[in-house]
Amino acid sequence: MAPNPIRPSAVLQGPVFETKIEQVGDHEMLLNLGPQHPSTHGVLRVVLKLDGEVITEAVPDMGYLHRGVEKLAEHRTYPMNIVLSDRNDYLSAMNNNWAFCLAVEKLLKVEIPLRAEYLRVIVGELNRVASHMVFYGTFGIDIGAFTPFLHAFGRDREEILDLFEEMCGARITYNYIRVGGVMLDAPEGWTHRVLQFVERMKPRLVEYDKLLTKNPIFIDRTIGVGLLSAEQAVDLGVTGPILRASGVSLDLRRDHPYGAYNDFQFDVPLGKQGDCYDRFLVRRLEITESLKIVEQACRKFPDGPVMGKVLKMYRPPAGEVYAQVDGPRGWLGSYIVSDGTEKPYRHHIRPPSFINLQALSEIVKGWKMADVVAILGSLDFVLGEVDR
Amino acid sequence: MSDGIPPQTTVAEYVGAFQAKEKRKQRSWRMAALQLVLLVIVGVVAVSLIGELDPRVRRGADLLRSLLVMGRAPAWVGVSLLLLIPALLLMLLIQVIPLFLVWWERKVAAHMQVRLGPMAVGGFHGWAQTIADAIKLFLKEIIEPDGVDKWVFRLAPMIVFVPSYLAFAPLPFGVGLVGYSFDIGLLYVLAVSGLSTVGVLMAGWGSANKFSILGGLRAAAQIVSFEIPRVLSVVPVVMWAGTLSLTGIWEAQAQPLGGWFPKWFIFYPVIGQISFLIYIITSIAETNRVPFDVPEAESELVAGFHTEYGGMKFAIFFMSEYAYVFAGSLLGAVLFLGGGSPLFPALGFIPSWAWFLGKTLALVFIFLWARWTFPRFRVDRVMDLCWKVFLPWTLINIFLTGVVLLWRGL
Amino acid sequence: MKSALDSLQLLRRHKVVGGELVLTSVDFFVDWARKSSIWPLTFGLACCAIEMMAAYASRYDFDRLGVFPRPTPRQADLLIISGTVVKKMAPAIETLYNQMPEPRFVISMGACSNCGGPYYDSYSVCKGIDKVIPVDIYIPGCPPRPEALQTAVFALQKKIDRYWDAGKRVANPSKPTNEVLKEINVAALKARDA
Amino acid sequence: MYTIDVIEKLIQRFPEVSKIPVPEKFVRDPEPQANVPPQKLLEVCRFLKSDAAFSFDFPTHMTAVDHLKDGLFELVYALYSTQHRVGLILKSHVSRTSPEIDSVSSVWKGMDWQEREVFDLFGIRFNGHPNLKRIMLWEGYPGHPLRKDYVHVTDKYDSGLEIGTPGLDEQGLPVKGDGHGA
Repeated sequence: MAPNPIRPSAVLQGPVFETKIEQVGDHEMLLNLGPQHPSTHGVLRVVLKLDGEVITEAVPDMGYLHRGVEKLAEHRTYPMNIVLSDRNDYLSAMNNNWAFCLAVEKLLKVEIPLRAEYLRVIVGELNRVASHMVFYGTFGIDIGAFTPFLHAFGRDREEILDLFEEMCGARITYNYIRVGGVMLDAPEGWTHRVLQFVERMKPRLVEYDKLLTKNPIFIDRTIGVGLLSAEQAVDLGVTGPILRASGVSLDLRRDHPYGAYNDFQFDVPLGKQGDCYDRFLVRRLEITESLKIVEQACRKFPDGPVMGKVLKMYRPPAGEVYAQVDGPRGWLGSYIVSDGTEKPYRHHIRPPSFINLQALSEIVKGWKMADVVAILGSLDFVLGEVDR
Repeated sequence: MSDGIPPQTTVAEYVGAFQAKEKRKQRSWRMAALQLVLLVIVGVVAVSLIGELDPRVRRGADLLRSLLVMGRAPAWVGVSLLLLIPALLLMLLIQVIPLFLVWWERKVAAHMQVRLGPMAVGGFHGWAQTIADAIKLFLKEIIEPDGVDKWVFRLAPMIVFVPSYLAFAPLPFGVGLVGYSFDIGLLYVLAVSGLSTVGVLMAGWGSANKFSILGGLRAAAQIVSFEIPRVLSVVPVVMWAGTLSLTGIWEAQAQPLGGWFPKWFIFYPVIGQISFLIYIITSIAETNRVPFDVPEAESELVAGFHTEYGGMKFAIFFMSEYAYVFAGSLLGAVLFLGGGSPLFPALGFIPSWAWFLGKTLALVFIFLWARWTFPRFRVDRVMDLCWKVFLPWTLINIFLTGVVLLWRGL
Repeated sequence: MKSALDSLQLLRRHKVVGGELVLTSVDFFVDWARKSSIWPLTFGLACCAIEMMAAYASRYDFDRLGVFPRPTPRQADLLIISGTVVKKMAPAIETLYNQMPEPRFVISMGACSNCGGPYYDSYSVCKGIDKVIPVDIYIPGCPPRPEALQTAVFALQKKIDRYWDAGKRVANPSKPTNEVLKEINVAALKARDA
Repeated sequence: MYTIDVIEKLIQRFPEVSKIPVPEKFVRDPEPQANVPPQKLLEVCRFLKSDAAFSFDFPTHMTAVDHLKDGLFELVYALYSTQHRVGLILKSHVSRTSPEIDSVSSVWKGMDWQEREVFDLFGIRFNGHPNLKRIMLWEGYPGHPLRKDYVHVTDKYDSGLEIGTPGLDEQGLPVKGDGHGA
């Protein structure tokens, strides 16, 4: 059967929806989890080959949010690139800035004051908690429960955004971590408000567990679904909570600490068999760990300057450098080749969501339609980072 | 204003306003509790003032009959009118109830989710929200995709909506307020509410959309298989009451035990609780609501079988869902909560139709409550639950009732 | 938000292009119904989609205005383009727009969908959604705050209420609605001064 | 995370591999890199993964850099070993005229999509790749955008200011007087 791509109206000449799977069996059906679908967290298209309810093949089709950031990076100066990096993984913009600034600081050999390092840790971990809350909410919606989304996303995350807004004026794209330190010092009493927030969150996390983690229907929908073994995960280059859910204990903050992470004690939650429930549980426990880190950082908050000695328009020497940060979705790396001018010659971003998404076509085979949505939700990818 | 700069609010003013708002908030908790108690008292007083509607209805019917006799109209006019008026009143009621239920669901859902729900439309607490929705949906463009199976696509909403009308006929709303009291009222209601499966299948197949086909097939499988435990869970009630007519069942639960304890079927030691629980869960599954909303799963099948329906066709699907919810809980109120009979004889002054409405809204609240707390089952888990859990338990329940009846020597 | 009933005027006269238009109370109720229950499509592209979800969530709660997101384009009458419109996605958005029943509106949210935003010189970004579909309301900001999105809905409600019949929406999508409205304003001003 | 002695051990095993001098003066704790000739790349990668002493079983990432002046594409592979907790960066060079290299997706499945992306944006062909098609842009897209000498074909979605549009000066603004651009 010749696959005919869906042809949009003749008026518009433009890219065409290629059917990604050619041969379809006699009793099988091609289904488009299209670019616009409530559960694809944005514009990812997955072409599913269905045999009744069971999935026999799944081919994701990306590029619907490809903004060519790596080409633009070559025409932006270094400070302008920090602004661009906010918009890649728009759920944890702080970690994006941090990855880029770490690489440039290695190029410029700049010493960052301790207070700035602590601010970076507090802000990075709070952003990780906010990103995991968005995951908690949207994963609940994928499984069918609407209320957790409103509690996690609507109420608790807004308080984190208030703290960020008070500090750097923005809710999602902060542009707060700069090369050499941090944009502004924390307003007075800010760390006290952060500690109050951490206190308020403790009873709420118990409520989270009642809503989803200990909910029998939720457990029945996610345990044993979408198994990803440790060897598969390592071979695919999957990082972050998905790798830890498959049992591989690998966390940049503990194994290769950057910034001020070796001043804090925290443990790394691990999953057992790497199914949807383990991936959910690892992220849920990471919220508590991150809050522990934020609490320790706020208690031992040092004084001092907030910005190292950096020129306004700095020209890093010719050379190349690679630095990575352990973001909420995995290892967020920044590979910069500089040629001595004020614009990077080449800036490649290691996209954790893009690489984690490769696991989808392996995990999904053989599961039902409802499980595809659960597996997609548990991979927790952000399209801005997948398509860059 | 002397130098052109508008007056700035000083910090003291700002802090003062903030503290005033905080104080108002404390008082608002006590105010809300007070208002609630006041509302209940006013409601009870108003309802008891209106009193029983049955004598008034009978007096109106006699007046009508005497008018017709005076006007020397032929006999069939009287008979048809006396049948037509209750039917029209029932139809009007069934139009209004879903409007109220949709608004109530959005408000209950919102307050469960730490937000306010419809507020701005129509002034106080957005009471006119669903009316605006209905008018807007009525005025939308009627779209028929070209690949669609024409007549199947057009008839599907009708076939889903009409049975929900039919189901209300034998359901009593109070003493004497019955559309038409059949002898086999219960069987009729359960049979008619199963008809909507045909409509759902037609909607799924008719709209030529892969998601709708999946939704339609899932709906057919779910409604048909949940029909059996729903009917079986009601059998113990019939065994105790001895009759299938709903008014008969209601009378059987009317006399309180020992003068004060209500003889409602839900208070029967083991049999009542099991059948009530299974009845409620299976009627949630019948109306395709979360946690059994597998046919129109928002996050999987976009909108299930009514993906291609917009405007008025979608409004009909939406209204029929809420009509079934109301019919299911009204039936539940009659079978298990003793219809119009008061909780304690002392509260007898509240009329029976008020009792009816209160109990039904309580059961509807359980439907709403379940929707906004539970995640969704997977298709095959729903089937397992139906065949491996509910069916055996209902059969055990019937066996228990039989044993108790034999022991009581009835 | 004035309550619905006290702004009831039985007869409203509008100076419009080519004479005068008389709106009776039926039009008032039609406008009132259309503007008090706007059902947007659950469709987000990029970072602005997160701010749109925040607008639906508890603190900013769009449900107060009767905005209730629907998953399918058939039941939606508002399309919020929240995020960067990539050329590969443009035909999909055009198909979505064509699937929506007629009284439909489009809000272009954020700098990316207004004019390409921070990606103005990217090879794969469509510079502004009005190159694809006609847009009613533009919201500046990257990403705009949830309050900005709610102000956009208020503006859309004003637009639905006053101009809907007078504006005689042009069916041809290539000429966006705001040009039609500019003509109306110019004509109305000229008529008033004449 | 990146130590020098891993590369020394590798050079003993593969003499063709050479160490890239590290600009110590410029970069703070720079990553040591090994230069591998393209024809030996697949063999070195298989050895690195299978050998117990190295066991680089974790593909961190891979990318390409376009050196227009000396007519070369530079392919960068970053690897990591979960047992020894150590990383390694391999580099190999391919000429711009005939950009061909062996695909390592048979060694690590994680490199599959990243190689497709490099093919899509740079135009470097990977022999032996199971499904070498464009991943980001659509079939029939004119040219490969990430190349330095990419010329952009303006279509109806563009505003004429895109990078690579002929007639734009270095700052990306239309050159005065040639009548092109916004």
